[in-house]
Amino acid sequence: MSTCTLIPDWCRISEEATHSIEDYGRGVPRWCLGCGDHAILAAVQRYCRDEQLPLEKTVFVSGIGCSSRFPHYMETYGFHGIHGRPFPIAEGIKMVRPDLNVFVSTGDGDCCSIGTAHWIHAIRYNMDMTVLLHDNEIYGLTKKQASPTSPAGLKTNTTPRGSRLNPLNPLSATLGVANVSFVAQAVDWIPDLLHDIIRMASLHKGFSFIRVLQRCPAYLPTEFEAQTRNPERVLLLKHQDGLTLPPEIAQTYRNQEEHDPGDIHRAREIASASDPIPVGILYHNPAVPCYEDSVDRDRIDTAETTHAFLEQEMDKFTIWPTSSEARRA
Amino acid sequence: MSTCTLIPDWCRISEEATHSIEDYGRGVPRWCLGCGDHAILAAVQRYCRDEQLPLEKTVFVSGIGCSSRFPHYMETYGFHGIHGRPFPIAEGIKMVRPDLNVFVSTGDGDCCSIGTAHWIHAIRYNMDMTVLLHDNEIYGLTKKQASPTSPAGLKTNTTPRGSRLNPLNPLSATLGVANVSFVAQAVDWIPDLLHDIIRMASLHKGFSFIRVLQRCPAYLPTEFEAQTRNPERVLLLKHQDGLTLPPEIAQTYRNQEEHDPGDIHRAREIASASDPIPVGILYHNPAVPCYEDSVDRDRIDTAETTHAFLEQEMDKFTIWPTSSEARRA
Amino acid sequence: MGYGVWTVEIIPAEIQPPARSVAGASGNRIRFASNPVTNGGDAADLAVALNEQVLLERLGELKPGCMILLEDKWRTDPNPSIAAQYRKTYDELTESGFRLVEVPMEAECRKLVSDPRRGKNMFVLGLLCGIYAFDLQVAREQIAFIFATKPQAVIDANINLLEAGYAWTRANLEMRVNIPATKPTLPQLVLNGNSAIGLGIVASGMKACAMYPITPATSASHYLSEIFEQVGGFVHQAEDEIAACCFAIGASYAGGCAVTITSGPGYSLKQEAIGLAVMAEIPLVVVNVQRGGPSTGQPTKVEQGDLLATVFGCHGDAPKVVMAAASIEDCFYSMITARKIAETFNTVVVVLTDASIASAQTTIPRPQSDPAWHAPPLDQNPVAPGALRYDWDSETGLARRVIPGQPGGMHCVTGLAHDRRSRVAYDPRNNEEGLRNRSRKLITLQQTLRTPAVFGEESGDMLIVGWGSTKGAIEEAVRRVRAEGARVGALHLRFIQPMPPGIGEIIRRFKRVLVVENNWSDPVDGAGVTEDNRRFSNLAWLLRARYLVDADCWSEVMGQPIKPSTVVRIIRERLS
Amino acid sequence: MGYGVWTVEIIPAEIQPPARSVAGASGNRIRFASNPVTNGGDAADLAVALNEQVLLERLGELKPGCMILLEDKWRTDPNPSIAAQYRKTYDELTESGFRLVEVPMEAECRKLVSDPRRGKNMFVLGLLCGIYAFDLQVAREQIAFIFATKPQAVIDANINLLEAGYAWTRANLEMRVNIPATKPTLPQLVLNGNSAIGLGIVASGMKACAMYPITPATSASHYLSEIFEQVGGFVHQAEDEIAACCFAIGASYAGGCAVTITSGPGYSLKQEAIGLAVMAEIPLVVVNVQRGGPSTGQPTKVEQGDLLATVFGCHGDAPKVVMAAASIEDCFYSMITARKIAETFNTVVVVLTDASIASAQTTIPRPQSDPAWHAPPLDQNPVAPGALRYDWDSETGLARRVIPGQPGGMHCVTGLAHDRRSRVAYDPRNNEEGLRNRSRKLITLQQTLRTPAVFGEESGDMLIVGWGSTKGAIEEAVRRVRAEGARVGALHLRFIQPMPPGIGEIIRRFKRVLVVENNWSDPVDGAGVTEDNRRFSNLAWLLRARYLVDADCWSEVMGQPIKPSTVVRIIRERLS
Ligand SMILES: Cc1ncc(C[n+]2csc(CCOP(=O)(O)OP(=O)(O)O)c2C)c(N)n1
Ligand SMILES: Cc1ncc(C[n+]2csc(CCOP(=O)(O)OP(=O)(O)O)c2C)c(N)n1
Ligand code: SF4
Ligand code: SF4
Ligand SMILES: [Mg+2]
Ligand SMILES: [Mg+2]
Repeated sequence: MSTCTLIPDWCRISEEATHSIEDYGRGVPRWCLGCGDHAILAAVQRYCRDEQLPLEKTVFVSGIGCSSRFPHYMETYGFHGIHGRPFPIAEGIKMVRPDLNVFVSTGDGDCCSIGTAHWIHAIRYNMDMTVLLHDNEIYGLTKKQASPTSPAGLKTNTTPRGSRLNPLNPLSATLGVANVSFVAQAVDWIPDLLHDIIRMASLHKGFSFIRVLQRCPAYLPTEFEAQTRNPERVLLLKHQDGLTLPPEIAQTYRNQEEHDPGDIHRAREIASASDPIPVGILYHNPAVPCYEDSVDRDRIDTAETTHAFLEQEMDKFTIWPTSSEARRA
Repeated sequence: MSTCTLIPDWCRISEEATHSIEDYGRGVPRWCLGCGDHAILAAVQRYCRDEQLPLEKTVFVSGIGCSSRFPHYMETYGFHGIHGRPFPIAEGIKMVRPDLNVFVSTGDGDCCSIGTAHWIHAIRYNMDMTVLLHDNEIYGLTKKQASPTSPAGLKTNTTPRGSRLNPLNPLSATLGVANVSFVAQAVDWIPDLLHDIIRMASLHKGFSFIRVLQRCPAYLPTEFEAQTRNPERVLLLKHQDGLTLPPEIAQTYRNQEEHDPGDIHRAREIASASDPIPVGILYHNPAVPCYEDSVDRDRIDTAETTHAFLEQEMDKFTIWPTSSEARRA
Repeated sequence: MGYGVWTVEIIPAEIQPPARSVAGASGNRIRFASNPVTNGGDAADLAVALNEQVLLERLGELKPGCMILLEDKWRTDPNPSIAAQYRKTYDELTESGFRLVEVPMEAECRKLVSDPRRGKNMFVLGLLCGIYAFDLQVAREQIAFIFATKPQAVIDANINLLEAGYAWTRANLEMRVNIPATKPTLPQLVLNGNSAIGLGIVASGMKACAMYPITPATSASHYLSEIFEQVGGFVHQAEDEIAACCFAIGASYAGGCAVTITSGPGYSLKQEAIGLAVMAEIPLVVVNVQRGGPSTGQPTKVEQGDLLATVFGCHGDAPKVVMAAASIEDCFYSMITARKIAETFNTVVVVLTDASIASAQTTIPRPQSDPAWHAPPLDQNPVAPGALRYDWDSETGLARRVIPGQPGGMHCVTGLAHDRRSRVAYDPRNNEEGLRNRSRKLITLQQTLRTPAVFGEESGDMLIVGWGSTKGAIEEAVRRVRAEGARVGALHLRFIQPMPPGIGEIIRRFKRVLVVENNWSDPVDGAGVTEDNRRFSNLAWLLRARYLVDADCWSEVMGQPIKPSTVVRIIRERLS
Repeated sequence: MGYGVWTVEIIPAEIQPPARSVAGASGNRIRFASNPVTNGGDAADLAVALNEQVLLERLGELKPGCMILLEDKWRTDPNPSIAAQYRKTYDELTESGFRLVEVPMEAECRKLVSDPRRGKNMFVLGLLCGIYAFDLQVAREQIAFIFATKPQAVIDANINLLEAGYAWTRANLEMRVNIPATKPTLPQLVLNGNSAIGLGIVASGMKACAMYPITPATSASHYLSEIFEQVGGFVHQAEDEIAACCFAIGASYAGGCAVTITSGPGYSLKQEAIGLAVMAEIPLVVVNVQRGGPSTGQPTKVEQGDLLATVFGCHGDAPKVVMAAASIEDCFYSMITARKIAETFNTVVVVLTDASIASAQTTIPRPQSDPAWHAPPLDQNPVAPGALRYDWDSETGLARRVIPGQPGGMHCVTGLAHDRRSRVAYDPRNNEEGLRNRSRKLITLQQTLRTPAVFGEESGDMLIVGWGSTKGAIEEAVRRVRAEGARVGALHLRFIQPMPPGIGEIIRRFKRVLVVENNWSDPVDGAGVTEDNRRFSNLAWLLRARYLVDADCWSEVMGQPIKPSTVVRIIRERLS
């Protein structure tokens, strides 16, 4: 008996399902109680289960930070790299192995501070991967220093008299970069939307950038308090080409905007807003080509073809013992 | 006798003038014949003369590239640094010495490739400096590799079958970053506007970003040919708060738009356009605070005050020989 | 008060290790004595544990048979598996010979306060005051001092807990230890190494610090961020380590002398920019608070693995000064010395410390502040016409410093090969001249260094050579083996590049040389290890190469400070 | 055809040096002989100059009294100062003993073509064919071959110019030099070092190259960009060197073995990422085409200054394999060896070359392509249940490689200290185990290396030790001094970390050891230089430290390949 009609279409559970949510988890996450990273992990694992992503064909890549511990908690392949460099590592993987599902987990320091150059260029490369920016607006792992997304005036260990700068807006910045193809914002405290956004991001072929506003109770315990309490301070973006809101969600969060993800100008305006917090798909352009597709993947290369090519290439540099042969190339 | 009424107000030559244009130059530039960098150098030297910038109070900072040789050709202080890092060097200078006039010359590889992180963060710091992005859409010094701003399909030494990616748009990217305060575009072949834009940029207190489309006859001889030939393919931005067009220019370049530099949304739209090439001030917000101003500059620190402070600070860690003194701190 | 003391915070490496877990142990190691204490010492004589699990990974740090004061509440925990775990561990530890004393900490505290979790530490302090016969009045005064800004009720509650602990000891425990305090005659500072660096930076007169957060270096910048602006200084948190280093270079070029503070991975990233400062002859102080490597390694753990990367890590010939702080006190003074050398020699000075002194606290004699410490004021005097930027002195290799704002001094510094006017010059002569003078500066500095004093025997069977944070432990070990009659001396290097004169002579006075450091070396008896392939420890490479002495090395990578007793053991082994 | 040949392009360091300027000299140095030529040689026997100015900076490269064929058109230049300059220089050079022959190149060419600037080179070729009695027919055929895609008129014009030059020599010059060509029996490749690297990468079976442009490394990537996709490879120009290195690491992790190509400043930037690959045991090939340093230094010039930065440059203990290509042929084969070692040992292999072989061309025997060169196909087989990612073999230190896509092999690699399952583990035991096994891999590799053969005397008065590109010049020098009776041998190192077995033994067979390299060392007789402070050349540090031999060093930083005659001079000096 198929149960397909009973569950929303994003949830492709069927009799063939062989992996449970638990199958995707590994170990006990070492995040603080109440840390938003737990919710992100849960949403990702749920999505993996829904899609039945093969464990061995999926790679989670990260940098360094609390959030970058993510791959350790997935029973897939993982690459916990160095601070700020998850993107180039993920790009190398995807270029060589377009058959793999590639996810990137990165923090606001990892991505928007030390990793800025790679982030901006990853957008431009538009390789097919799903990116979760765990934006807790603080350096968690190193214990409370200002991050580029920290609110102005925030007192941290490196800004004891308050952060001096307005925060960088990762959405606006992303939307300014050539080849941008998918930009969304989610919040850790609305897990269903988080899940839906991850799903849409993963279905998009290209560089799918999701900024997740993530609570860090350890160092910014009150940062999103108002927004978690008051649904009015969240603005849901919906559209037939974007997010369709589950009814319960639509009822709780009345603040909604019909936004066409194809409209980059409006997307940039929305991105600039922080109160209410926009949640949903800001921008989506399925037509942007992927860098990895610029290579001919149809050819079959074997030791023999390589060998033959090498001989042919060497011919070009060869001087043969008799001068008439010199012209063979 | 004052000649002030006879010359445009941007040209503050007066009897007090002590430096001629030649005074600002040093040596013979080692750029190719017809290289756009010559025009940029000329415009900057002219501006320096107009403003009579004191040679010893002015610092030109650069990275590595053809364009980054710039400081060697100015008879001011100069810092020809390492590839991609002119911004942090300039920031360190300005933070310690806000009394200095700081200019940055950088290339499209220097700024938009290896220097991306510093560029994006320099925008956010919004320190008072004038930035010239010599955008020739190619790596000049290393002899013709694709740069992030190279047009798609361009054949270079690293992209022999054509560049695979759409170019990064430095204007759009800059306009996506928090604290952006001044963004303009100039072209090397309209020297008067180039000069005027440099002047407006320098007068702005904050991070003034000028992208100069710069011809590289050595490696991209035809890149801006059409635009240099046909004034219709340039769009001049004018506004009472922006550029006022000299009459000869206004007559030659009939394609004009009244654009309010305070309008960031329209600025972003304009930035996206490449044909016709927008020239002028895209965005200007004089209200963004400068990072260097977050420090109290009024205090006077002497060896004595430092000494006194050190004593006071050590008191906090001190255990005095008798326990009653322990509470002195 | 009046004790020598050394405390080390035990910080879990994970942000949120599971409660009651082995990995979750946080706490404090305290060593104290009548005399000054220079290191964290060996196994503990006494442990206090709020749960039994935290003990498990750290039994090696306890003396056999040592007393353990253990919170007893877990014995009756409602969760039967926790209670069982407790009993099992209790029994095992008792069997292993530890003297376990169950203390009803929670129960006793609950008599006085509603949330005993927030008061237990005071109760424990009372327990310890009872055992060590501390003057309770001093403790009371200190509590009042620490909570001076809090309501009187808070002070009272804490004093009550203290007294309750004291009373409990007196009523229930036999053990008393009397460590006589010596009355200090001079004021002392209680500092950890990172605060000492912060304070030293202020004392040096530097005015700019650029950094990017990284454990265990960051806390130096935290402290500096709090105070620096009060003396006209500034801490810049840059977007990454490369930017931090370049910002500092810019700040130094513009007239200050700036410092950038980092740890291993950040140091690797700065290599290129450090080369620029060397090439352009811009003063720069770099602090590397080493941690466990390679790569991200062990961020919170102790290691001295970056010495060779500091000396040799930059492409091309980039001679820089490399110093290592041998103590917490040294952290303070090395900042003053580093700034002075950086500005005198117009070059890069790297100061190496490590996690073992960065976060350990001790008392040091309060420095006598000296006006000569501070940087000179900004020079904005005109430069004489015709003066050359790099007027390298043929004797010393030193060149003038010219600062923007100085009329007539205009020039363009560059990382390219350049001539004396700082113009790009690729010809062999100019290139050779630049390399020669930059290298010569180290010779000049070397000639001014003093041969370090040998600790212990001036000649004999074995010389132990160390550098950086291990000084206290090595010298303590040497003291102990000498007491057993061994003819051993110790040499400790603060300057590693250049190395002070006279080292070779000292080395040759001993039959054997053993380098002891906290980093990797192939063990001399490891499988397949031969003299042809053995990878030596960092300093051993340098000593062997320079003095052609068959310096053996012993090193460990335990993520912990080297213990005096370990050094004692190694010396005994190698001597026998 | 049938000559040994070595050509070096002379490229001005500036993009646009002024015309007729000293800095503007561009050209070609050609050395040829009956036998194979291994280096650029000494001073020139013959020079051709299109203006007199380009000669000025390079007189040291001309043999005293050598013949200079000089374009004469400047003598009558309409600009009187140019004409005066020409005459003055002409007279001075003649006085200094050079044999100047004025050749009316422009005038002769103008008889045949309208724009003589585009034809002069053919005319000069004709001149040289006349002097060296080359077979004009071969030259004609080669012209036809090179311009095969051009109209016949172009071919004819060029051949006419060639013949005109030939005729001019025959009519006006006495000088004839006959260098007999040996008939080669095997096919030869004409290659420069960077093309050899590109070709070697293809031969190795690597499929990904990530790079960021930097002189003098870039041209290897240029060549690879042109051909790589035809064998399923890909060249990624990354946004910077750090990204390039990480991209290569990702590509290797995912199943290929990738290479990243750079020069000094880029290598410094990659240090941190290289440490990650070492720590996580991911195969990676890094090519560093060295250039003049430090900092931006001399981008187009020759130097071997990055050896110690390669061996020691990364924070923490990051043991990697370091090889150096000793010739252009080596550039090809070292790519194949490097890929194999990287994948066998799951580690980083750095191959050092430098500007002197990167852009010099020579003939090498055409390699016999071997299927064993190529990388094995992607392993996607299931991993046995319970298998550990780092199942370090206790003998060899080697661990399995597991590639994404392999069912059952799922794990998370990390740059943090980790256990055998690749889980984060900070405890001392796991940390020590990882360090030990990563270091042991070098021992394992070392045991498989062959002791390099000594060139020249097997024992005697002096052993010259070199590495990398200097092999040809050093061995030529040794050949010459041996002919004078000196008892000298030469040892050349291709593997520098680990160093092959048997080196110490070789060294001890000689009375003195002199390391010759192209980088900085304080001259032994420099002012203030003592054994206590001398900074040795790169390889000298390593040999001294390992073999405790008082290895002297001689090195230079002229931005030029070391000349055989220079080495001869140094050997003679040190032996006397
Ligand atoms: C090269 C380098 N620099 C600095 C660090 C120290 N470091 C580790 S995580 C981190 C930032 C963490 O902040 P974020 O990326 O926002 O992640 P979070 O912990 O908040 O999830 C830093 C600075 C490092 N490991 N490597
Ligand atoms: C760390 C480092 N990487 C690479 C280089 C080589 N390099 C010098 S200039 C340059 C790019 C030049 O392009 P651009 O910035 O656009 O300047 P242009 O020459 O076009 O003015 C590169 C890659 C270098 N000097 N240092
Ligand atoms: S410190 Fe913050 S981000 Fe890190 S685990 Fe704790 S709550 Fe989460
Ligand atoms: S290569 Fe291009 S950018 Fe460089 S100097 Fe020549 S024309 Fe200008
Ligand atoms: Mg964060
Ligand atoms: Mg460019």
